[in-house]
Amino acid sequence: MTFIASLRGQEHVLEVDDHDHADGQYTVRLDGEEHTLDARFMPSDITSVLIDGKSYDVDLDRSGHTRDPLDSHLLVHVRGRVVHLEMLEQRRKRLKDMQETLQHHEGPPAIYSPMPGKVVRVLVQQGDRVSHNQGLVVVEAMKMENELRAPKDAVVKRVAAQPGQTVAAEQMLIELA
Amino acid sequence: MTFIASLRGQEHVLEVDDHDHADGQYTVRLDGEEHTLDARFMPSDITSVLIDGKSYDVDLDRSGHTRDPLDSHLLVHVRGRVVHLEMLEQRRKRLKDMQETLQHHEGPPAIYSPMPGKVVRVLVQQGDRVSHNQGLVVVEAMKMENELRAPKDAVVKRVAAQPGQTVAAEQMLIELA
Amino acid sequence: MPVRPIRKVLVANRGEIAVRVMRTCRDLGIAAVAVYSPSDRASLHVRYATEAYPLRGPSERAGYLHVEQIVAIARRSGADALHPGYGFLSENPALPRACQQQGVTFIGPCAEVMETMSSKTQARHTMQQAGVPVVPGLQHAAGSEQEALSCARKIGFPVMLKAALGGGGKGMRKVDDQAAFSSAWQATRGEAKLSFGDDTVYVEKFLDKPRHIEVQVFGDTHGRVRAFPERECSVQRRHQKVLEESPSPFVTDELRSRMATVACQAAAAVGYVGAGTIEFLVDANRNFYFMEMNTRLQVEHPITEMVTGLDLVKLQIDIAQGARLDQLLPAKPLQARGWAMEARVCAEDPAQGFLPSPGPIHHVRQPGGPFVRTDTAVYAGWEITPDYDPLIAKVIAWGADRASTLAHLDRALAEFTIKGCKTNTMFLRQVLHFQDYRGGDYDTGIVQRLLNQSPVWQGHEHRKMALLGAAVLNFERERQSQARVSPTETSADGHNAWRSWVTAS
Amino acid sequence: MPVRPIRKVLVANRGEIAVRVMRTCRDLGIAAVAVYSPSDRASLHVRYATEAYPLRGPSERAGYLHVEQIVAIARRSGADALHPGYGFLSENPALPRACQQQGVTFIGPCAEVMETMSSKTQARHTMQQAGVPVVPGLQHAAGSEQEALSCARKIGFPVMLKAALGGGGKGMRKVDDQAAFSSAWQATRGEAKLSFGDDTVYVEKFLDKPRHIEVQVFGDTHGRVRAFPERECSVQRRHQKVLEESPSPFVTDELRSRMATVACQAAAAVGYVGAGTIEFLVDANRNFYFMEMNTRLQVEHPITEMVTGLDLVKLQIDIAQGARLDQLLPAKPLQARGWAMEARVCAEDPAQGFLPSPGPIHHVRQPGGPFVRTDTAVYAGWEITPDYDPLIAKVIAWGADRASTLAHLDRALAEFTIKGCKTNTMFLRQVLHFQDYRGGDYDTGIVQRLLNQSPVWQGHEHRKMALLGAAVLNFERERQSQARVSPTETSADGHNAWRSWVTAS
Repeated sequence: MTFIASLRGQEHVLEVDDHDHADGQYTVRLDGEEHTLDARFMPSDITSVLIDGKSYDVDLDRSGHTRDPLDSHLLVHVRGRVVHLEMLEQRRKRLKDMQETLQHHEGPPAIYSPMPGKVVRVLVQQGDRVSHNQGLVVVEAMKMENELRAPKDAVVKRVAAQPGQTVAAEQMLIELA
Repeated sequence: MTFIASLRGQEHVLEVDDHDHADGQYTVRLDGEEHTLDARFMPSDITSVLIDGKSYDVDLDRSGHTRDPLDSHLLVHVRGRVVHLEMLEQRRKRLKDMQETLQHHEGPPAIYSPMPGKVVRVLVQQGDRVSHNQGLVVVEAMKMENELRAPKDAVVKRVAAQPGQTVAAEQMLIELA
Repeated sequence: MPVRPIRKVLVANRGEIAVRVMRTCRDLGIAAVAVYSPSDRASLHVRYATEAYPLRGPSERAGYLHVEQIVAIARRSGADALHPGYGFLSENPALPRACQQQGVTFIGPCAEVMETMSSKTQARHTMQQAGVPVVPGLQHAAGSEQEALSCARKIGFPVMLKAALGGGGKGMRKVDDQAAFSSAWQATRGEAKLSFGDDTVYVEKFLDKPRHIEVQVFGDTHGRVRAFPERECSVQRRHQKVLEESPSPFVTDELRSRMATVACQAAAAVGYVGAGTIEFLVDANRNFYFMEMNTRLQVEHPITEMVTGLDLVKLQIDIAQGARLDQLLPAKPLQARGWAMEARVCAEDPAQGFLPSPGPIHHVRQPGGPFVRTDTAVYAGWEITPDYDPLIAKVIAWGADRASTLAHLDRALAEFTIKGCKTNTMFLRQVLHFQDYRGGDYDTGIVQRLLNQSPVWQGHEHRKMALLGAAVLNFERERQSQARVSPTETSADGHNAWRSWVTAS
Repeated sequence: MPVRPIRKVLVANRGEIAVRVMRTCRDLGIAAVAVYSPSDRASLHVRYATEAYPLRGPSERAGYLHVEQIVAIARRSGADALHPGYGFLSENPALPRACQQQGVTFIGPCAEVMETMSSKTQARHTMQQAGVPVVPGLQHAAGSEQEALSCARKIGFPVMLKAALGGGGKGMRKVDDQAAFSSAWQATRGEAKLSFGDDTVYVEKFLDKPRHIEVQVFGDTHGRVRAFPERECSVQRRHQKVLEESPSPFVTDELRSRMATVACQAAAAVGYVGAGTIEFLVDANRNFYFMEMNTRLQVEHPITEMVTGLDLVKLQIDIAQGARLDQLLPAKPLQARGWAMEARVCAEDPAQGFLPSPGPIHHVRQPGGPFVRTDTAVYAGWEITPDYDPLIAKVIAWGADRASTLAHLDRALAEFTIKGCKTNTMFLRQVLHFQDYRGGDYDTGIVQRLLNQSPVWQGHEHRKMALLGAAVLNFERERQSQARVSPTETSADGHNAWRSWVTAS
């Protein structure tokens, strides 16, 4: 099985051999270079990996839109360091690239709540012209207010949030045009 | 749903009301006396119960032959105490009683390994006459030797274990007659 | 004053601090009563208590701020006493007042003292009268934005806007110039209202990168006051403490003794009873100014417990029952034995600007081994909701000296595994490894310096391992999803399917 | 002797003690090398190490007992030093000997001293020569059952049969009369062979209900020896320690000072280097006899760490690098600060005669809060196999006095949740609540007295709650099984199906 990864803007190809892994032994080619791993899978996406005698706990967090099967963002914790990367199985990656090509190069921008919380203030109205970085809506979670700002100069197409409203992570709050 | 429980030789009837429990509220009649419980189920068979304002963590361990759907032995931990009890849903209980009636009043006695381990010594041979409490076989687990003894005077019908053999919990080791 | 023995305590709080207080109750054979809002039904403080009663209110948080309701539960459950923890109602004088009216012993100071001290403006005034040095600023609460602004202009920008009833770093904002004043004024009032139920705000001179050092004090009902070894709390982000240590590497014996004297003087001036903390700002020349007094247990009290061997919650309970400090504490001045540090583990994502990160917790491995303590209410199967403070655990370490304490804390943080939310653990370890922290010479600007210097937590090492490890895990994930369910289903219930496979393997 | 600085340590052990040693390695910035048998691949010591190498052998346990293989791995991995932990090869002189030959620093005494002390018979002889009092018995290993029996007759029954290379309570048996001698002789030899790879057994006078009190000593390479505050280890079941405390409530200052002197005398007599423990039997008149010396770290070393603030593993490593005790320790005699207790949590079922209880661990909640420490290698997702010792965790508590220490330990044990195997936690709490233990006046007969007195852990209280709680849980279980799968399937994969429901709810 082949995976395409992107790390700090660079693309990497990872090929995992397909034969039986009952003994925990995996052969992985990273950009052509072969590695032999002894891997054991722990609860909660932690993998214990031995490679050339070195022991690593590789701890994966999905960091993006977890409901999207084509979201490939991963936070990987290894020995006190966090590595951000994207990784998708080859065919999924191709599917994703196709979808992105088919879509408009830039979809209608919108403001999503980055976490579950409560809308405290809505700072704009439908039809307002807003400028890059202008505060649009304030969402509160865990007693911290978080101001969400405009990603670019735009017009407010629709306000989908009301003060006091409880919102889920990734819920759309304001549509821009 | 009705459950039949046995605790220290005494039988108890527990009726749990069947309506919706989405709010965590349960009405349970214990031998006719009604109780209202607020229950939340935690991982691993721990239940947080509030009853008349008192808070209890009720922590269940199945203690018997866990693969037998009619085994009803439970170890219940509550506030630093352990209660041994048996409990089965009414129809299962009836099924179990029927099975027991159908079976011989006492089946052929046999010696089972009480835990996974290794047979260290077999102290008897086929055909031996053994007396009540006589050591038959020694199983070792976690570096402790455990001698298994005859439950009554009997004759060794079959030896199913050999020294050095690894055995599973509840595996038959010696058949008596 | 006649004092009833305490046999049952209502803990008017939640989370780690409620559990912390109940632990001492258990040690002392005292029954503990929990109160809880709807989403806290399965929280550890409810399970840990001997009794638990639901709170009602218009919002998830409101119940914990409802004085009458809580005191009524105390009465109804037969609690002799009430412990407020920190945050919520802990510094609201209405609570001790209601307790007194209902005959429930309040574990803390009386309403009058709390009133004086919990209003930052009144506290400043009282302290000045008692000869305690204070930071220049407005003597009273700002009646209007207009008045506040004019004061700010007088003492000169930058200034601090602070909620009069604030504390714990909440409800504070630095304002750099007049242009930024109006929006800061509104935001501070908003947060003040949200966090403390009161939007009174005052103005104070902003000291550039001071040290934030505090002194724990205890007063008894017999007029004695004692000071404890200081806590260094300068590691802050957005005015929130991140990492504390005791003693402070900056404090000399001479300064320590001066601060202890002034702290006792401050507490004695108001006839303080119970546990309190005098927070000082200390400048580079070792001048120190009274900033505020917290009239309750601090989040960071465990480091004092580690260096003194005393249980501060037990001391609170003893004093509430009328015990004398000279019977509870040794006669000679309390000295730190060794060193202690506390790291505040929060459900937030340092990689996204410390965005709150609530979520269902599905795996926990708590640190252990020598010289490590963990205070938390998190457990596998519990869910962190967005309704409350992001603080989910405190990891505390002790050592014979500062360097070994730092090593112990770093080791403990490395061991701590919480899956289901993002945490700031990596960031905390980065602070521990930051040269300014290791050297011990730092002020409240340290976190900003760290954040400016390097995109911390972003790893450069171990990239290869991250790629290889992610590849084999993704491989197994794909194989499982192909074997069992269609891709769409996998991604829908995704995580759980994957987990049960791992468990079953 | 030229000593290399230690930068990498191979830990020739597994379980909690391997993790314990690696924790100090981390603190000191020393790399840790793990070795593991097949079923230990996912064990915490492998995950905690910086490097890990598999052991080969005819049985699961054999690898950990294979001197050449382990020392070869040390060499190959570039480890400067080897730490043996306790158990396994820790008292086998072949290990330090092989280390010396291969140029690996052994963290412990030299082979000759270990040889003397690990043979009980030789140790007795050496101690007698050094003027240290010993228990009456056979001066040498029994050559035959015949000889052993004749010695037993001479000193009079009851006697103890002990494995010459035994320790940690393993390989010991009391024999009450001649009739029981033969089977006891065989059983002891069998266990000795199994546990220590040598079936040499000797005979000793059985002291009726003595106290078992031990003194930790350290010797350095410069001829100094120091004694630490004593540990009381009389709470034993089947000669296995269950619960230890420091100091001992039975030991007076006068006795303490005498024991410390004799312990130093014993260690000095063999030129002891590193950490060792002199175990004494103490009778009701406070006479004490040398029983054995353990030439390695004890399981219960954390209680000494709690009352002294010293990291004993760090001391071991320092001494192995040639450090001087007078630089590592304060000049004045080491005194216990406060009190400490340790409880040994084992995977065994007290309700079934302490039957071993291996199993897959699916939920863990570790104790926390003030004055509590946990040493364990258990985590949710790991499986306890039947191949090793049942000790899975140590819970340690500190307190200013004995009563508060006891309360802290009781609280910590009550908090400790491990699901997937049975544990003796409830039994440990029963000991803490047993009047003889609370009073502090107890001997090695305490556990039997407790077991005789009441069918402990069997609860009479809370029966109603057990019934009601079990009923609602069984109700949900039935409902789920009806909704999802046929009854037969439920019972087949039973537990997992139920668990995923709970997790998903």
